[in-house]
This record gives sequence, C-alpha cells and structure tokens, in this order.
Amino acid sequence: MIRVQREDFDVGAELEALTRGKTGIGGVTSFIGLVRDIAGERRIGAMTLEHYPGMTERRLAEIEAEAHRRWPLDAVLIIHRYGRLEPGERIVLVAAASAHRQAAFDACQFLIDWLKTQAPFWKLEETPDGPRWVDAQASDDAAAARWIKD
Amino acid sequence: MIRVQREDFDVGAELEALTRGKTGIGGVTSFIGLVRDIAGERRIGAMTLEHYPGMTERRLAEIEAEAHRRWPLDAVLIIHRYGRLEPGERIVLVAAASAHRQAAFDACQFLIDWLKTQAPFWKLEETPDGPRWVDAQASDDAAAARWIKD
Amino acid sequence: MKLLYFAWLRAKIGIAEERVDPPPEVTTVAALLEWLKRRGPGFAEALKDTRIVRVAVNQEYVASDHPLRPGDEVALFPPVTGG
Amino acid sequence: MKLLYFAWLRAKIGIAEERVDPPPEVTTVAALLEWLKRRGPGFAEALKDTRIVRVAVNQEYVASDHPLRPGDEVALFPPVTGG
Repeated sequence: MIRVQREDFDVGAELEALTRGKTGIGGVTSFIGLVRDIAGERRIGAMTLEHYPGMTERRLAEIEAEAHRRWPLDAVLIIHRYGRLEPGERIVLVAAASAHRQAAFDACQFLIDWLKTQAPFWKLEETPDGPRWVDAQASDDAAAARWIKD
Repeated sequence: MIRVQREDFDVGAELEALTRGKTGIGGVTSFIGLVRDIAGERRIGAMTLEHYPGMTERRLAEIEAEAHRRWPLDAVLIIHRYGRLEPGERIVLVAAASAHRQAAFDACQFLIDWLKTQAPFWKLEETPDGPRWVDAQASDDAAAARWIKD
Repeated sequence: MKLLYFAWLRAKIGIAEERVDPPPEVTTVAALLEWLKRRGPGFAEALKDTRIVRVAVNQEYVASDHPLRPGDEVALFPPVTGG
Repeated sequence: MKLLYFAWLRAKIGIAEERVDPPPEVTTVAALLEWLKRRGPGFAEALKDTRIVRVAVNQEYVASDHPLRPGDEVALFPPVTGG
C-alpha cells in the first residue's frame, strides 16, 4: 500500500494494519525517516517537502511492485509526507512483511533506497542563512545502485 | 533499552519513546517478529517461549552495548516476550535509531541476528502431533556469523 | 504541451506550470530544453547545466532523446531528495 | 553448586533446578557433564550428545574446559531459538 499525504501517520496503527489477519508473516522490517535539526554543518529550523502529485504515486506504486517481484512478501507499505515539517517530525515510513526475516530486511532497505533516488520529492531547508534546496547525495545513488540487477 | 516481559507491547508508543526529544535522529529501523501459523510443513496452534531469567537480560544488554560500540546510534531498543503466544502475536521488537540510515539498518539486523543465536530463549510449538521443541536453524547461525569480526 | 517545473528549477524560472506550443522542430526532450533556454534569463539560468536536469514525460523518467508529442505532460526538475 | 536445566533438557531430566555437591574431581564443565550423565537414565538421555548442550556458568556462555567452583550457577540448555 502506498500513501502520499500532508498529515502525520500513526506508526503502530499502520504496522498493525499491515499484518492483521495474515498469520503467515514471520517478520516486519520498517524504516521511519525523521527531520533532523542538523545536516552536515548546517542547523535546520524546518524543511518543506515539495512533490510532483500523480508522478509520486506512480513511482511509489512501481517501487512497491518491484519489491513484490524481487522478494516473497506478504505486504509492503510506503507512506510519505509533504509540506512543512519541523525537526523530529516523521517524513516517511516504509515497511515490508514476509515469512522470512532476511526478505523483510532486504526489501525494506530496497524500498527506502529506491524511494530516495526515484520518487519526485524535493526538500527546501530553512537555515540561518535563508532557505536552501537540499542537494542529492552521491551516497544515496550508491545505496540505490546496490539493487540494480546486471 | 531492553525489556523481557510476558505482556504485549505497543510498537508505535515504543518507537515514539525511543526518539522523543532527540532531533539529531535521521532514521529508525525496526524489526517485529511474529508467531507464524506454519513452520516448514507443520501447522502451529501456538507456542510457548521459555527463557532463562537473569541471563536473558544480561545477554540482551550485551547485544545492545555491542551495537552501540559498532555503529553511531542514538538509541537501541530490544523487547522480547515469553510465555504462550498464538499465531499473529508479536514476539520481539528490535530497533536502532541513528543520524544515518545505513547504520540504523545494519544495527537493527545485527540486533535480531545476534539475539536469535545468543539470547537464552526456547520455543515449544503446539502441533497436531503434540508439543515439539523448535530446533535451532543453521540459517540463523549463518546470519549471526556475518557480524563476527576477524 | 503542458510543462511543469519543480524545486529550484521552478524557483529560478518563476513559474510552476504553463502550456506551450513549441515550434515543429522541437521533437525531442533535448530540443525542448534548448528551445526553453532561449525564452529568457530565468530559463537560461535554470537550464544552464542540463546534466542535472531530470525530465519526466507523462510522469515517466525519460532520456534526452525521448520523442515529444503535442499533448505530452513534460516535467523538469533537479535530482530528487525525498525520504 | 546450583544447576539449571532448560527446554528439552529440562523435560528429559524432569527437573528445572537443583543444588548438587559433586565430588572433588569435578573441576570443569566437561567433568560435570560426565558426572551428571551417570546420575540416571533421564540425565543420560538428555546429555548423550554433549555437542548440542550449551553451558552457561554464572550466566555467561563457557566452553567445556571452563573451571567450576562450589558456589557457581551452572545452566545446561539446547541451542537457543528465540526471536
């Protein structure tokens, strides 16, 4: 399941709903991304997440489908917020549920790695020197490249 | 933080408490282990988790400390239940919070891999053929061996 | 053709969305970018290094040789930074 | 010396916990296991393959050559299966 929304989400309720009634699931791996108050050397007051409505949902649905193709998963969840977020606030929740622990871990890591390089979101940070668009990270490209099949 | 308890736990509340007020955290990776209704070919009614009170807490505290030594983590959580659990019920929650996503993922995987081979818990399954002690898995030893430093 | 701009491309160009009717020789993404650059200083500045401009046509990522049709929705944006 | 048995070792031996006073030649974990095996058929059955018996002394995993002292808490159990 994928969702793109301005509002916060309830992690416990979301993960509970993901597995409810599916007693073949052995494990659920999840990742919660949070707004940090510092990025490199810069102190961050808050950030605004912009996205491309329509394309975002399509890309996330493709990432979800690709995870299902690669691993034996019982459920996949991607929730991503947009709008203005303060330090400590949740940005994203990704989760993968499987009979097998390693599949859940690998799929969850794949979800966040691909989301970071594929889903059309952009961060505008509020810094003491004014607003600043966050640059894409080479480390994120490297993380995503792990999942490219030869 | 570590806890060994008979009662269920609230995943959302636990993860929230882990990060509250710590605005340097960029991500939290967590793993929830659940009771499956099937193990290999066997249908499972329920299972009873036995443990070694005292040693369990010591081993989990050592695993937590080792994770902190290996990765730059802001917080670690291990909650493990004992007693009789039915399919779909939560057994264990492990989580690692870090400024850096990869550290959170690696530490979380380490926590569950080591817990599975180090913490003194044993599962007695209720099967159609009567109670059956779960055998240790070679795959769990292999997973834990990934984290042994040369 | 509908054009969408996001993040600092939108900020530099000064508009989020517009409808354009490029000349007939603009048949690919690369040709569209070259044509847009000549529409004003904001466009020239935003598109001066096209290697860091990502392009989606009808909400799918495409390469610079991708063909364009009049009804396409074309989005231009910097490398993404979500998650 | 306090002995604890867990999981199927406990089930086969039939007791969870006992206090024993082994003879003076029982100075290591290996010697303790050999001495316990001779205490009855439940012990013999539970300990017949000591390679799959894990031993903790004072709540720390130890190898078979680990020395024992009278006040030790010694736990015997199968490979663990939590998580």
